[in-house]
Amino acid sequence: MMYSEKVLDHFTNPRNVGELPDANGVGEVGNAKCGDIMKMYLKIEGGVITDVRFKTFGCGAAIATSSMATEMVKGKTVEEALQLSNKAVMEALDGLPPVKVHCSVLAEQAVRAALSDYYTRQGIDPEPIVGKIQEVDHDHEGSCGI
Amino acid sequence: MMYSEKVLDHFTNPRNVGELPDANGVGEVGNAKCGDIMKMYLKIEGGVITDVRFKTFGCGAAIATSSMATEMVKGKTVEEALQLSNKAVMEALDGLPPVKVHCSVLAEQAVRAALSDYYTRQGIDPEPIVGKIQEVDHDHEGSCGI
Amino acid sequence: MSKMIYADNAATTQVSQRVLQKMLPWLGQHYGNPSSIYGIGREARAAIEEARSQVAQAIGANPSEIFFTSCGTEADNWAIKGLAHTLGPKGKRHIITSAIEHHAVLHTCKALEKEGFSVTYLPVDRYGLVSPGDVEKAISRETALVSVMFANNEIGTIQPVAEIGAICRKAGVPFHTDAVQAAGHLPIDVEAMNIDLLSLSAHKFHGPKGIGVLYIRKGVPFPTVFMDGGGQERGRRAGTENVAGIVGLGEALTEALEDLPEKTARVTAMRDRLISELTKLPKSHLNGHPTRRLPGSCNISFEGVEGESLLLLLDNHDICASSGSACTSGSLDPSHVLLAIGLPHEIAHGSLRLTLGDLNTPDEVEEIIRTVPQVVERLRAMSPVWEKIKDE
Amino acid sequence: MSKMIYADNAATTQVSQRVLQKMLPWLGQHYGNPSSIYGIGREARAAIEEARSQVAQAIGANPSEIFFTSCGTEADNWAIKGLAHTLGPKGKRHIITSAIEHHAVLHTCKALEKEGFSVTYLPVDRYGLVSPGDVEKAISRETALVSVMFANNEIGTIQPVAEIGAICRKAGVPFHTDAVQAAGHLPIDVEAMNIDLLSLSAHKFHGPKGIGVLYIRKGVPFPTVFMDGGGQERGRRAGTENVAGIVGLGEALTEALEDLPEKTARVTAMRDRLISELTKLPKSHLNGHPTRRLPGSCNISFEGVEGESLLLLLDNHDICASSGSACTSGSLDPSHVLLAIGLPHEIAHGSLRLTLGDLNTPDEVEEIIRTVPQVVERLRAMSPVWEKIKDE
Ligand SMILES: Cc1ncc(COP(=O)(O)O)c(C=O)c1O
Ligand SMILES: Cc1ncc(COP(=O)(O)O)c(C=O)c1O
Repeated sequence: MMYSEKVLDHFTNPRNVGELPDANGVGEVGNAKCGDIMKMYLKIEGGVITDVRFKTFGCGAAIATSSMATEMVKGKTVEEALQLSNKAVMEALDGLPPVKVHCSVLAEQAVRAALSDYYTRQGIDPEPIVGKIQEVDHDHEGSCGI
Repeated sequence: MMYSEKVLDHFTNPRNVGELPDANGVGEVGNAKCGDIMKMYLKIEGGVITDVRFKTFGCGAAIATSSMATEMVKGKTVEEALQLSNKAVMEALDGLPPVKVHCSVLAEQAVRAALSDYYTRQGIDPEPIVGKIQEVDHDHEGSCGI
Repeated sequence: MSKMIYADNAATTQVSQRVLQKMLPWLGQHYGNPSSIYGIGREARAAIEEARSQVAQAIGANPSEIFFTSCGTEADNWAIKGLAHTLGPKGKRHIITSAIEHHAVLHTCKALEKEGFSVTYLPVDRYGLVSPGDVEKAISRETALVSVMFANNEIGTIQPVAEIGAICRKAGVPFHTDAVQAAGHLPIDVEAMNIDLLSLSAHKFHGPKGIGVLYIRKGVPFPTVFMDGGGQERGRRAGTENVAGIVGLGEALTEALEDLPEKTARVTAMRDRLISELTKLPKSHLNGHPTRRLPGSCNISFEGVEGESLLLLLDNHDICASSGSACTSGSLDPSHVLLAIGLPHEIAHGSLRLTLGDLNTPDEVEEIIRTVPQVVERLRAMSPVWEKIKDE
Repeated sequence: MSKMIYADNAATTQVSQRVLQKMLPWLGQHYGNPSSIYGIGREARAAIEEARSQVAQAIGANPSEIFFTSCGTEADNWAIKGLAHTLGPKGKRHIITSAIEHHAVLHTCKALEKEGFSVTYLPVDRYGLVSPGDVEKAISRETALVSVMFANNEIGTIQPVAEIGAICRKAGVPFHTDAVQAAGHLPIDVEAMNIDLLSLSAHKFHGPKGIGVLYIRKGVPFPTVFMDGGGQERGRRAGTENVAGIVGLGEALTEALEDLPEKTARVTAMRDRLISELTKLPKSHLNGHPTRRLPGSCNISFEGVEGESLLLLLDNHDICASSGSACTSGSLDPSHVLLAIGLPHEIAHGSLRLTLGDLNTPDEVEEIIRTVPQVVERLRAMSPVWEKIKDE
């Protein structure tokens, strides 16, 4: 199992790490049992993501994909951010080992969860726009497969 | 599988190798299929083995045990020669690898076969004295176990 | 690389200079096949027999009871599959092992389950100890063998091997122990401990990778041949012998046992300092038994952080360590050992294994003690899990 | 030892300087476990993957189809037992092989017979050739695999592998070939030759002892795991990798194939001179095929002498050779290969195998040509068998 230089860089120097007190979209996905939880904070002004932060409990790939995802949505419109795919995150990181692909899925889901929260706060039902998000589950008993 | 120095010496410089035109006891044992044939020539005068020669087709141990057996019976009385055991040959050679023990049996048998021939030539039935000898068999189909 | 701190001696160790020097001729001019009759063949055969004697002496066995294999894994496979196949046809289709064995044992048992054998996986207590009483209770008339490891690779816990051996002996059941982590680090006496079969592997005690041993006590039912072929190892294990590896194994085991008490004292002191300092961090816990553990073995869980990221940051500080997080292995479940001693998944994911050896220095230990807290704090600062539990 | 003439390259070969140099770092500072996440672990992983690519390229395979094993014997065991166990439960309980395989194949087949598999041992002609037509006829709906060696270790005969491969492909039966004697000495292309599984071993081509490869074509039924345990070799072959050995194997195979046509021409010329001179002795016969044979392989029977004593006398002249006499191996029956090509026992006992390599020189060959007749004559002079047959 080998990480690309990009993954190691984003792991070692994660961008946009921390919390955002004035965030208006916050999402958390993953599962501590599985060893990965990502929490994403978005500040959205006029339909544009003006600031973003994340906190992640997880492996190197989990941290790197979170970091990369924040970079990829910052400054983007909400609609653009909704297009963010795990594949795009992976490509931006020059790939991930096969066993780590689920981390990129988690990063995509974290962004969608935060956007979902944003819509909810706006009084808009997020599901038709964002789709169903698998919420974070700190005590779930199911499997860790994503 | 490792040979002792003594075995290697008797193999490399076999004593009493050859034929004995005036032998009065000649025996051949073994089996070409099994890879070992020993032929022993004894010259017996006044009940004493005054000269001895051998010819052997066989492995290093077969040649060394033949050579050692000739040394051990030379100058001995017929009765003493009859006491020669494969164990004594083996000990005189500082031992043999387990898979080669049969060669020492063959050497013992070769001496007995020659003595048997000697008795026969004297008009004496050898069997009560020498016991039964497994004669050489160039085409036998049986197993090679001794 | 000079300042690298290697604290993963349970994963593998560096080949010692003395061992390497002894191996080199067998990778050079002395290349004969040990089955060959001529000089360089006989030499190689003699070198193998010398190594066999070294191993025999190290564990109190007879040279004729020592069989070289390609690794610890092969020794485990041979012992367990071999005995199962020898005794299975006689109605003995039950195997007893523990829940915290190495995969070389566990996956071998799983493979035998597919063949119809039944396997009892004995539980362990929170320190990772198997109860000899449990072994006794599990033995039935169908039991073909008991296999309990000597010491655990992840948490370092040393099993009551002699007690288990005595129980098996009384019951007439062959007792195998995977001593891959113990050999070269703990005294082993197959007689006193009633061990019938024992696996070990050179690379865990400054020998080369890719060479191991299975000890098989004379008189126990002989495991069916695992590696069929030529007549090497007295017809029991085929394949041209890895002469250099065998020579290296013998020398490494001999060297490891020289001054063992002194080395053990030194390594244990370093380990204990590591444990006492690192468990001062909030919400950190030692895994394994506090005293009945391998001299160099330290395994600590830090709540709120995940193991792989811990290792990667330590690697950035040139510290080599390991973890019970399954992330490293690609599976998503954490170590079966940590789960078996009762750790919840989320805590098991945050475990750090530091295993010291006789080449480590107190300075290195201090450096680890300075670095680990920094790294843990850094990860906790970005952990949404820590955020929730830190004040609990 | 400087004047020693090594003419037993089929038994094993000397590790080349280039190979040894490439191995040494992995026995030194670069000792990381390839499964470890940190620097020296990743380095070791990368070195293994480089070697895997070297092997793949050498035989026209994909790196993902290459699995490292501990020797040729393990590769043979895994291929044959593994496929039998994968396909046996599906009703395929028949194996086809030849009468002249190495024991690593034959004894593996015998072990499977005990498990209830049926095995066809195809006969060979007087040159040691398997007939592709015989393979075709032997294949039935129950056939799990065909295993026919690429080239024979005793008599050097090269089998019609591509023809047999084509027949197996057409019949949909996996085709395994033991290429332990061929790899590094003959061009191999698993695509063109329709080979599905292939075994090789480093020590036959100037690599180290104790490391081999099993090639397994993508898409053929995967042999069940032989070595159960950790996740090494993508979960297919457990055990901490013999990194130095693997690196050595990769480099040795690459080196062996460099300038292969030139080396082959040189070695073949020496072999042919050896054959033509030594068969001038009365009552001597070449064993194996006159031309379809391994470049360095010469096997001659001398009537009236026994092989082991021939070898010992040659050893006294510092010539290393081998024989088909079973005396060396401790069994009393001569080589199954020599019997299979129709030699009577007594002649089979008197065979001499001289196998040349690219390190041999024409001068050495001349020395052999001078020495062998002396030695044969000396033994014949004391042979009661020769006494009888010399004038026939
Ligand atoms: C044809 C053949 N197959 C298999 C083997 C076994 O290889 P290894 O000794 O590496 O196990 C050999 C040589 O010993 C061989 O010549
Ligand atoms: C307890 C235990 N058993 C078995 C093994 C397997 O040994 P090897 O890697 O030599 O096959 C290991 C280490 O990898 C181990 O720690």
